[in-house]
Amino acid sequence: MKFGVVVFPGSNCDSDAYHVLKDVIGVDCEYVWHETRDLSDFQALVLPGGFSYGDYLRCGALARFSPVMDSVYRFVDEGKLVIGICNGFQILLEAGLLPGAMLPNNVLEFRCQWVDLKVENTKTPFTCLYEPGEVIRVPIAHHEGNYYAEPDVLDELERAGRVVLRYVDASGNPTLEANPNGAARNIAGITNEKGNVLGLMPHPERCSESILGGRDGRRIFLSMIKSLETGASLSF
Amino acid sequence: MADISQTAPWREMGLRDSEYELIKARLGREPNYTELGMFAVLWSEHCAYKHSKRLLRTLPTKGPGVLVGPGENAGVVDIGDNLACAFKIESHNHPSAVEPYQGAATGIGGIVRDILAMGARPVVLLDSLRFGPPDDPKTRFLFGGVVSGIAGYGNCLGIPTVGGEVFFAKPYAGNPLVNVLCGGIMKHEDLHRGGAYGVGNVVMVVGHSTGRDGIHGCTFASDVLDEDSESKRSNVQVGDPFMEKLLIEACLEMMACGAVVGIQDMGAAGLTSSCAETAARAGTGLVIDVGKVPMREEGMNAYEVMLSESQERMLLIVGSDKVDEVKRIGAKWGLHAAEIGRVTDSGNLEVLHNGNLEASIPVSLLAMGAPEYTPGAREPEYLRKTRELKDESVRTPEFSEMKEILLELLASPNIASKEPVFRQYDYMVRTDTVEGPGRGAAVVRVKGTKKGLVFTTDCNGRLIYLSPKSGAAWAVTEAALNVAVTGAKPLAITNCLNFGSPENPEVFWQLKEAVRGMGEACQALETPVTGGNVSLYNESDGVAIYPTPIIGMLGLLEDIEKRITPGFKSAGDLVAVLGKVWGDVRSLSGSEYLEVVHGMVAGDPREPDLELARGIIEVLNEGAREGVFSSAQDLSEGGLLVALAESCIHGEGGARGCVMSPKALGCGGREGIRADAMLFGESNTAVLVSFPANCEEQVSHICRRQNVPLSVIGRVQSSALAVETCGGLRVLEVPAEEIAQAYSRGLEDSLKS
Amino acid sequence: MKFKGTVTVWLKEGIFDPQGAAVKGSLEAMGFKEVEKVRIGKNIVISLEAEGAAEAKDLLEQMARKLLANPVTEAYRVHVEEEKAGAER
Amino acid sequence: MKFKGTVTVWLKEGIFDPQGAAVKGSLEAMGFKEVEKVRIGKNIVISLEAEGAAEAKDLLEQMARKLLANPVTEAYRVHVEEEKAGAER
Ligand SMILES: Nc1ncnc2c1ncn2[C@@H]1O[C@H](COP(=O)(O)OP(=O)(O)O)[C@@H](O)[C@H]1O
Ligand SMILES: [Mg+2]
Repeated sequence: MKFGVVVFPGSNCDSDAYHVLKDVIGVDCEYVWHETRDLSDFQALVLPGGFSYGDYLRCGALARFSPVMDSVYRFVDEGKLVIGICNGFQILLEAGLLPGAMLPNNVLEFRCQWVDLKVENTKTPFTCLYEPGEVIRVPIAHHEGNYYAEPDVLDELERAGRVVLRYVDASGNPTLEANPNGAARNIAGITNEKGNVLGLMPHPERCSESILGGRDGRRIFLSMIKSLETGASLSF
Repeated sequence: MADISQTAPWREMGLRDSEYELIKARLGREPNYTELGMFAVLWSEHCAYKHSKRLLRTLPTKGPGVLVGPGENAGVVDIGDNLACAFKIESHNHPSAVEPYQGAATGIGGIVRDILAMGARPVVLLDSLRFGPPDDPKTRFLFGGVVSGIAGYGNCLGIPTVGGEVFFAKPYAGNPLVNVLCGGIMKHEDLHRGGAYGVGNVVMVVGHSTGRDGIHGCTFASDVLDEDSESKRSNVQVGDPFMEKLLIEACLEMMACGAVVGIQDMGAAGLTSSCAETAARAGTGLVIDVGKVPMREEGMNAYEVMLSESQERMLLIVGSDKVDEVKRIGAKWGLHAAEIGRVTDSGNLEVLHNGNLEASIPVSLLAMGAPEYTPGAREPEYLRKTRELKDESVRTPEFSEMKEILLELLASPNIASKEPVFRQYDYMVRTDTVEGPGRGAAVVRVKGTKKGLVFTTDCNGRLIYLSPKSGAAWAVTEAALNVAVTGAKPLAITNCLNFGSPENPEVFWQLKEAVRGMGEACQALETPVTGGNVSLYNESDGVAIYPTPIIGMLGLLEDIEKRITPGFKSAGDLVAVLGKVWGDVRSLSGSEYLEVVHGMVAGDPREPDLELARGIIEVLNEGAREGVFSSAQDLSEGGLLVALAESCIHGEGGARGCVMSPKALGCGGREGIRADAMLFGESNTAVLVSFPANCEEQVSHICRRQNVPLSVIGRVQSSALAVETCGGLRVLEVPAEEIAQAYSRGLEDSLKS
Repeated sequence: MKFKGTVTVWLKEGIFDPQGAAVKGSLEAMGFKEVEKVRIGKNIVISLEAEGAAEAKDLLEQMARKLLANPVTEAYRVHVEEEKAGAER
Repeated sequence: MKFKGTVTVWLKEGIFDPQGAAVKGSLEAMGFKEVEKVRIGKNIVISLEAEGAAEAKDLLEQMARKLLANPVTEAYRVHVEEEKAGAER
């Protein structure tokens, strides 16, 4: 089993994701330069955080036209796992692999802080190791994380259990105060219809070791590994 | 072009008549216009340190760990395991005063390239900021722009901004300070230097194209701010952080493949300074053709290309057989990597434009020939007044007022939490930030080792204003104690001397005294100066800023798991002061308390007790190794009571309060002791610690060995901060929530009101 | 022939524009009580070479559709004019 | 009367526009070889109440000068039209 961490020219959380996968968890992992077209070596891909092309124009808008993205579409079609973290999420939205779009944070500022998240669906390949309804602590760091989609799209996401992570308060309620960026319905992470693509604004790779103040994020990666190992059904 | 000696264009360029005469004499001829421009930028105060060089030479710069001292792009310090840390602080004050967002952003860009030039990967940033009063609309504009500029640029680079300072005071109203520190890590063998070595080697420009932006930026930085500054705005440079990120990755790759003989960032004075300095360091010459420099605007002449301060560019000296490799890496990252000339043995910087010789100047004259000035120095008038601080000049508040005072101090923007600032910075990227902003000095792990690097910036301009020598010594001492409370050993400093016009004898006296105080403290604490930056002419409308020599300090934790943190850990732990708390009116000199509560900026701060400070550092180091301390916190703005409050704020679980009695500090009987000075006095060489009661013997043993007074002053409790008098009377009790509220809302509230 | 195209991109009606709201707030605080609504969009000016205005417009439409605007949240309008030699924008 | 003002703000000539440069690069990579230059500015649409067009324009000029444009790096232009009732944008 091999993970690929895609490196766009302005990615800056690529080495963080790589470190967690390779050094902390110990799974096979390689960097994938954005001009690469052959992804056949990999079972899972990470689109890491950062500022892929300076985030000029719109976050993720320019990265979507990187050569690697053609292959990412195919990769997704084949049912392999793709996780887009922060800027990676924004790229997935721009690429149409996930529905909706990102607006600037309603606080009009970059926000770097810890947030509480509720794991709303534990039947995905990314969350199968969490307890249903578990509240976890994970950092965010973004300027455009205000998730937007048309109401009917949101309803469909909710209905199909595709809202996987939500900003909540310490007791698990999706309150206004717990929402750091104005995201529709406190949405922090969603999957595609098939369930093999997860986009999330929070950074699980920043909380996978206790020395960094918590390790709630580690199980996202461990869940992916487990699903790949057991070949568990990728849809739910 | 008209005869140069008739039109005297050097005056506009910022050169004195005498300097022009010197150039003419040393050159043996009249310089042409391009040459004159090159002299003007390199002989500006910003580049040539004309007024400060003599003083800087007096600073201690050597130490066993110093691999590279001042003179290169950044200092480099050994951190063991065959690793080294490059670090340096730099100012971008004037550009930020005029265009705060871009000024601050390009300030980050510049210091990052300095660290990159040493061969290190930049891994941390700290920002040290000074503004006018927060209720001034101009301050809000500057503050907002500067903070978002740092965020906009630094976040994009993926270099965490892990710490810094923000301080508000009137003298900075027209002239804010924006100082940025960058630290980087490298293996010893990756160390690079900014020298144009090897005759025949190729000179290359890597990174952004060159435009007309920022021409004469460093001359601008060497002038006072006035109404004209607005019109000098064409000097504004726009940062492109994405390009800088590419530049970092590309240059590291170019260096890793062994192609790079010498490397230098292009900061102030662009191509002129990078060419002159690299050649001067190597004792060589250069011939370059500016026609080969990638340009973004049409019709640029040699003068413009040589003086442009377009951002995100590096100068590389490359072995001729490696040029293709460098070009290949440049192309991979989508960057220009252009061959523009060669290293020669002529000792001259020869500038061609499409083959025509436009300038030819000995590099030694250009880079090192600027005159040095020792202006007159005179003790400032105002000191006679400010030194007068008598017991009776400050009313001692009743105990019933102390709670309000404490909350007022906690909410004071200089003490309150800076979270509204640092939450805009990505301080976690790279997953090495173990103690981020808001928790004292920053602690960053070094992956692959057990080590941690500790960074802090410190300087209280108010103290320097009242006594430049002891104030500067305090800045060093505070930085060292800040580092040491994590359990780390202070290794070395970098500094940025922000002062007014050196041509004013009172300002020059401040500068001289401050350098003396800094030097003595660095000597005593064995933290050599490895580099820094001088920013003079920080004045507006005839008002100079508080003299502000900002200290950036690097410390090393041998075992990051054994670090000490600022918050209380468990109820019942003993709370103690290591060192000495004066408790008299003099210790209120320049304190936040005196300004906020009594509206006074006065007093004559004592010098720090450096011998004692050394002892305290030893105690903390030893205590950390032995794991005896539960928490440690230095005393700075707000004094002992604010330090206690901070330990409560950072306290864990059921340890968010404490009860203390100043008895052990000797409050009874001693002459001149006052409650407010005991609680809020600042010039104390002391830190606050807590430890389990059963460690008391061990702690006092360590303290005795280091000759450090230990005074147990109280106990950690669950949820309130209380003070008892010597007689055991409870005179103050503040619930933890009230403390946390005041502290967390203070800054935002003061910017809003 | 040279053309100057302007692609104006704005947030669709119905999508809250926090930046616009913040600017409105600031304008009000500065005493501009007359302001009823503020919306902030992008103005992308593209100089390009084309056979004629129709081709230029077509190219710009394509750029807008594919890259310059995000169809989920944004609407756009394209405007083309011939570049006058040496004209200052 | 109601007016719709548009303040267009752009980076002064000679000031580098990294955003525009990056977008140009992407457009080229996408095959739009015809593009010679891209500059990105802001388009601020303000609905306001005023006595007449002249007053509206004057107010907008003031807003632009004081807040909407940064005189150090940006230039602006103001355009006013009467708001047609019920008109989109
Ligand atoms: N501009 C800033 N950027 C990042 N962090 C900051 C900034 N200002 C203050 N901080 C952080 O807030 C905390 C308190 O600041 P200060 O009181 O100056 O620190 P200290 O007591 O450690 O000298 C420190 O951890 C510092 O790093
Ligand atoms: Mg401090």
